[in-house]
Amino acid sequence: MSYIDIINVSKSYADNQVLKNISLSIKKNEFVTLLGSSGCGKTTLLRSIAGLGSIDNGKIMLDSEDITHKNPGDRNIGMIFQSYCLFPTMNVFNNVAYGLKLKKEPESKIKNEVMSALESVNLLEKVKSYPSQLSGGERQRVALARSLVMKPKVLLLDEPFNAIDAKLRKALQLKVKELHKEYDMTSIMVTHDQDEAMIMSDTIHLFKDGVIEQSGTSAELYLTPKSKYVASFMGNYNVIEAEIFSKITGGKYSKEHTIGLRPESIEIHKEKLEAKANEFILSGVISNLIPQGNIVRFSVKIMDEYVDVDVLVDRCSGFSIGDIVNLKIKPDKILYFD
Amino acid sequence: MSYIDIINVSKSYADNQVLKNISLSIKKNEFVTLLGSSGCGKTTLLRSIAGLGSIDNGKIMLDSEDITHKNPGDRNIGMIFQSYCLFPTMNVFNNVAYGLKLKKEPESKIKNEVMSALESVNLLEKVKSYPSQLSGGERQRVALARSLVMKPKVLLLDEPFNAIDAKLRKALQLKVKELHKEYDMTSIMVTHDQDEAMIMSDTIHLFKDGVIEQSGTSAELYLTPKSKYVASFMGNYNVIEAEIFSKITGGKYSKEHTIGLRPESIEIHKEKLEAKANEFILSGVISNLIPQGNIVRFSVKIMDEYVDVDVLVDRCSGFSIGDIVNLKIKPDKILYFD
Amino acid sequence: TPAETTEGSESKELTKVVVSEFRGMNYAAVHIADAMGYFEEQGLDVEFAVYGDGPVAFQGMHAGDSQFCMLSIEPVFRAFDEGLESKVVAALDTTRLYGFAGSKDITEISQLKGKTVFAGAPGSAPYSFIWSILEEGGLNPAEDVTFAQMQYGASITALEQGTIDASYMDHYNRNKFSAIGANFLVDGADMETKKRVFGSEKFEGSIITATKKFVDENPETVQKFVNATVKGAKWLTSHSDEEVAEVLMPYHDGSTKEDLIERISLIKIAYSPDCKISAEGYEAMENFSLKTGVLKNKVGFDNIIDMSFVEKAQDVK
Amino acid sequence: MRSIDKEKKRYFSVVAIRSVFIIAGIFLWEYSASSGSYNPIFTSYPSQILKDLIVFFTSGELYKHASITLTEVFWGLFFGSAIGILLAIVFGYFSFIGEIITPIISAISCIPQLALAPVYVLWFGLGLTSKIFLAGLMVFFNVFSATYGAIKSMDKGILESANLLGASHFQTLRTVVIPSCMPWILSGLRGGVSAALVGAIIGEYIGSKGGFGWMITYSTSYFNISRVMSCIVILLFVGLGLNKILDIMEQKLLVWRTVTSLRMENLKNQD
Amino acid sequence: MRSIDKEKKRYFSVVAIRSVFIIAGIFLWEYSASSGSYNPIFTSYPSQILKDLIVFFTSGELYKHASITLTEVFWGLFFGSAIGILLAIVFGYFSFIGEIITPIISAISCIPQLALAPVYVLWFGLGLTSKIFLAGLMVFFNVFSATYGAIKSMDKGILESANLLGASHFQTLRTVVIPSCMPWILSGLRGGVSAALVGAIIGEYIGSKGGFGWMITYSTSYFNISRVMSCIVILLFVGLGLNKILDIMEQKLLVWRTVTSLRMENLKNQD
Ligand SMILES: Nc1ncnc2c1ncn2[C@@H]1O[C@H](COP(=O)(O)OP(=O)(O)OP(=O)(O)O)[C@@H](O)[C@H]1O
Ligand SMILES: Nc1ncnc2c1ncn2[C@@H]1O[C@H](COP(=O)(O)OP(=O)(O)OP(=O)(O)O)[C@@H](O)[C@H]1O
Ligand SMILES: [Mg+2]
Ligand SMILES: [Mg+2]
Repeated sequence: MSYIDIINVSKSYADNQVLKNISLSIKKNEFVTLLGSSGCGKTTLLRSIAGLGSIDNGKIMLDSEDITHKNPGDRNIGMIFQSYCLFPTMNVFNNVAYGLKLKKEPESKIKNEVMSALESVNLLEKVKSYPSQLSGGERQRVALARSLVMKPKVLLLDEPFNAIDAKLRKALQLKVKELHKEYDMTSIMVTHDQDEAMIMSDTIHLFKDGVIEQSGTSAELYLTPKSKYVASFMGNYNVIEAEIFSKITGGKYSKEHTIGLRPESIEIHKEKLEAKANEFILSGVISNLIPQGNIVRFSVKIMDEYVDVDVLVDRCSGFSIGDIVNLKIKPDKILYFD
Repeated sequence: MSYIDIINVSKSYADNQVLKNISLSIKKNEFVTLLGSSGCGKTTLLRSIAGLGSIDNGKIMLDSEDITHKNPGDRNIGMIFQSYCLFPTMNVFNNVAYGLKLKKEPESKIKNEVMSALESVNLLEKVKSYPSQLSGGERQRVALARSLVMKPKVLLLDEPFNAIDAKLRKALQLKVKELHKEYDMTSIMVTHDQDEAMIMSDTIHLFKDGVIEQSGTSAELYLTPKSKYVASFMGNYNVIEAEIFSKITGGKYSKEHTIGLRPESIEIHKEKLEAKANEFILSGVISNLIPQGNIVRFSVKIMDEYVDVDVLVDRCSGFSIGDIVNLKIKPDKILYFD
Repeated sequence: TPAETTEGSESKELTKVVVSEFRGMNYAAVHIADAMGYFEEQGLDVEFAVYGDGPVAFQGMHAGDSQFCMLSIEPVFRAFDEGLESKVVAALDTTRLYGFAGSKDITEISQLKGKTVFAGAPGSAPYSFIWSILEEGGLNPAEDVTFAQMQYGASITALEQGTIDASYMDHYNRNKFSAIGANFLVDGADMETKKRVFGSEKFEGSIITATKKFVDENPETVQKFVNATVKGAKWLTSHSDEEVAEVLMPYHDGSTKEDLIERISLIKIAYSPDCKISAEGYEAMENFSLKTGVLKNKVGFDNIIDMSFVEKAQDVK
Repeated sequence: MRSIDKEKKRYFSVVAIRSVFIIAGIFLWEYSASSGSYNPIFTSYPSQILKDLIVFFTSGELYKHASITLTEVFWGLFFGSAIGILLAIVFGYFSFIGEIITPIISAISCIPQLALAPVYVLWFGLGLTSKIFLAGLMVFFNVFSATYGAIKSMDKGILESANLLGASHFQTLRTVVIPSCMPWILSGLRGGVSAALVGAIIGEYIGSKGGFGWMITYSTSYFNISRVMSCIVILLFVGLGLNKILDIMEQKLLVWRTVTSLRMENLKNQD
Repeated sequence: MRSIDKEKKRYFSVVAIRSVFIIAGIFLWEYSASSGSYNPIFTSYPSQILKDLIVFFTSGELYKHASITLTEVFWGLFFGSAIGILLAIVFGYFSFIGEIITPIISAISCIPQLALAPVYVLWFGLGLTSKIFLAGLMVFFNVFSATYGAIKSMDKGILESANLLGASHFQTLRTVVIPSCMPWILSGLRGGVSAALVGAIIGEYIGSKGGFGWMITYSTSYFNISRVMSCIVILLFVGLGLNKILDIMEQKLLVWRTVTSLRMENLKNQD
């Protein structure tokens, strides 16, 4: 049984159709991530679910009820806005306490809940500051606390952590996940951070130009992308045209599909290698080497092509720019796109 | 010879001292990243360099000239604001063209440069839109284009990519790096994305509470953090107190230092292992497994402690939650903190 | 209506009456009647409403704001033409003490050809007066002079500055005008000119009026009001300037006693002792209004003047 | 296309409903006057006003008085808004001076100008100057306070951006400050239009040789209420016309702005 | 601490310099009048005004007239701003109605109220009502347009936030709309203070039983300029006092706001 149903929703701004007949089902207590390039309509969709933007066509159902025309305030939906939208006239405490005060909760309860929310976003020192006196990340955390303290049935998060440093972000991701579980929330998050999407979400919906290109768990999207777009969006896939792959394999590859190769699926060796059945062995020169935290990305030049190969930082000693290396590509690691 | 010198700069907001006697030297044509937790004063420092905020004490030198009291407009500094600060009254084209128009460049040149800047941030379709009609990421890209088109001598970037999807972000990072080199810029970037910092910067300065905790290349900070704080900030170090490490190694560890272990430096095996000299072998149970793009992070429970271990996604088949595993920790991978 | 009489009531409740006026020295008799308690004696509780201008006060009365109105007679004529019927029940002066002052270099009316003069609001009594004076002096007012319109209070400034060359002047402001060296083209007290202009020395222009309807429906109230007024007029004309000034003080907030004495001494010659309008005076007023275009048709004494109350009031002690 | 059509439709229905209101009001007025529920001498009534307007126009008097008043209004608006905007900007730069002087300006704006008639005549005589001064002064109060308020509430960030991009003070003003304060300046100007008209008329009350203010006093004292009303009707139309010009300016200058409605349903439909 | 001291210092120097200006102005006036460079009868001069003020006060007249005018001003301010804010909010909700009616309001604000004297007298009589109506009307124009403008320019985002957090229309109004429009409402009220004073005085010109407007007309007709000036001085002080109250409200209500200066150096020093 799905909890939120988005049925054939369309929306245009003037001539620009942002949502193209989108349909989407979200189960109760699911944590869903919307991924997609900047400007593809993620915020627009979230706002439609919250009831903040009108839609041109379609229906939005929540718990089997048509809420398309229901007032946002009556939906029990919480939203963390991309631009925070804090109340500039209230200090941090009052911003966070706002919703609880409206519910006429007892003073002491409000105080407790607000303070514990502020504690979990690490803002206890700023209770009395006004939004104009906060740093970007602090503002985002206030926005987060303001929504979380309400424990809404449905939580919409529009890039909720992007101004927060990695360390605190981890903690907040956990916190949100925890609340999500504890209060049986159904959450929809927009993020540009693939790691975040993978860590947090049960299902990822990948958008492209106002339609959903692929939905699935993070592993599904990562390991079996349906198209070049998904592949290039999700990982750092090497996407190689058939012709070129054929060329660099010395004609060994003869199909007509464009292929996708995850950089970490390629083995890199200094010694000469023997190709087993269906395996490809390519030899090239390391042209660049970019440390990326726990991995190092080698850019290996094969004829005129560059192929990325990822190696854990601790396994890469001994390789340096200019070295001749051999890459081994196993057949089951190759993805074929039309 | 350093190009930008920040000498003993302090700054307080009321009782809150945000910058505590900071000194920093940046060489010409260097690409520097400021890292630090949210609210630690990164924006404040950038604004001081740009001349936008007064400082209480200290001096800022640019190219051996004291610019502490120089008008921001006379510094030839470009800045991408954390909150974009686009001109709401101008459309995208005019926002980007603003600086060039002030320089009284010829019409056609302005048009060319603006269009090419907009092309590189992928906003050609939005030339006529006003900021209020753009998505968050689109706004950030306009802000980026507006500064880049000016080719300033010094470029300050305050979380310039955080609202942009990973794919486009990569391209923009490259573009910025390219311009940085082409126009001999000196760039200072704030980011919360460690990968971004590592990919782009020559030097990273890590802030903590208004002082610089450690400076160095990304590899230095990543591989040889000076303190627990740096370790926990930079990677996803397992930071384990001496006592506990001693306990889980069965008393084999006897020093008094807290230790740091990068998750990818730990080998994970199903089979029993023999410990060589100084090596530690710990055995535990996989309690969780989080896919993070090209790696999978295992959380291994050893007695009552959890240790993170990273494995490339393609090397982790065969492991699942509940499995008993053996971890091998090589002595040279261990960092000791006071 | 507030004018409802409460005859027979033991506690002798007073009938409330509102009088609208454009406060000036001319209406002193009524103020004295009020100050001396003559209205209360008659069973009236009088309240004054001061308007910025006579015609507006008059309209206020017709709109039901007040029962009586004190102003110059011209607007009453004019309104009669427009269909607003009123009855004039008493007059408070016997003649007009309007004056006309020229600037330093103007000594003759004829010198005003091509000049700018101030004559009060168009259509007002002073305006008609100046108009006639100019005609008298051989000018065609419509073409030979420009009538500037301004606040009365600004006239003396304008005259001194040379913005205007001649100005209407209330007689009681005479000394202020002489202080700036103005020439009196027509002195307020100069009866000769006045006779020529008005056709009579008598010109009972400051009057008390009420709507015809009110007079018809509340003759007793009117009678009481007039009784007190006439008594006030008698007191006024039989006491010294100082005594009068003393009594009038509360009605002239912002004026000192010296100011009042000075003004009273200047205009007391015109105070009417009996509040009557003579046939001769009426003739002069009507003709003058016709001549200056305030009136289009003759009104007729009986249609607008009702002297019966004043007549009866003469014997009241 | 679609949304433009919607816009147009909305606009026309607004105008239509407004017209219906006005026409209904006029008919009610006419009816209640002719049915004799009150004496029409005090307020006149539409058909009579129309007749008088025709006379007013054909006699050429309208032209004469209108040209006087409109000249005053025009210059009053011009000087008042120019000086208002200028001073607001100066005080925006030198906020210290601003803090010193604005209370004085507020206080002065509390003086009923009519009371200063002698002073005005003393300073400016009876010519155009006094009316322009008065109209200008009243426009100034409106435009100054609107502009100064807007500048004080401006977003700092865009000033900083402009400065970093190399804009001089003057360029920042022209390209950033004035455009982004424009909504408030225009609203100040709207107040200014009324102020200019009222100021000019009051100026004419204080002293004049012609103009609608003169005409109104003149007609009032002759109980010629239709003429007073004619003047008021003309002033209304002048006001409407000037406001229309401001509407057009608003449409041209404020394309970048989205207007907020407090109702969620309305907010929703605003893209 | 430090920054509070700085604030205080700044405030005192502002007040000091302003006082110096005013006192210098007064001396100049006194001097030029006593040196005979113009006839002081037209404008009076400070020492004479002071003398008159003392008489005015000791005679008890001041109290009498002040209480009349201030009552009118108070109620005018009250009704004018209440209705102004209310209507602005209503039009904020029903923007369609707003679009229909605002041009009518603008047009009406172009009518010089003085010209409508007969109509007011007809409608409201001579009592307090007509003055309160007039003062209130003029306050209304100011407060309405300021508030309506502010609502139209509000940030949509915070309305949406409030709504999502469960605020009803009324709660949104009270907790979000009014606080965030407060800078503009207060600036409208500042204009309203002047408008109320001027409106009350003009009302008294039309017809009254007392008050400063009455006093001014009366004194003017006897060329008693010192008294006129006394009244103006008192009105100035009343205006200053009311503005001071607004200053205090501003300080209390707008703690959240940072004021922008156009000068970079000033901007810099604003934290
Ligand atoms: N105008 C202000 N008034 C008072 N305090 C301020 C003001 N601006 C910033 N601060 C405080 O100064 C500290 C540093 O702010 P800054 O914006 O430099 O942080 P930051 O490092 O950029 O953080 P973030 O990563 O969240 O953007 C914060 O604690 C913030 O609350
Ligand atoms: N008010 C508006 N008027 C016109 N176009 C708009 C408006 N708001 C958004 N758009 C356009 O709609 C598209 C989708 O916007 P949306 O904000 O949903 O993008 P997004 O997916 O959230 O992007 P981002 O990741 O950059 O935030 C964008 O191309 C944007 O330019
Ligand atoms: Mg978005
Ligand atoms: Mg920051």
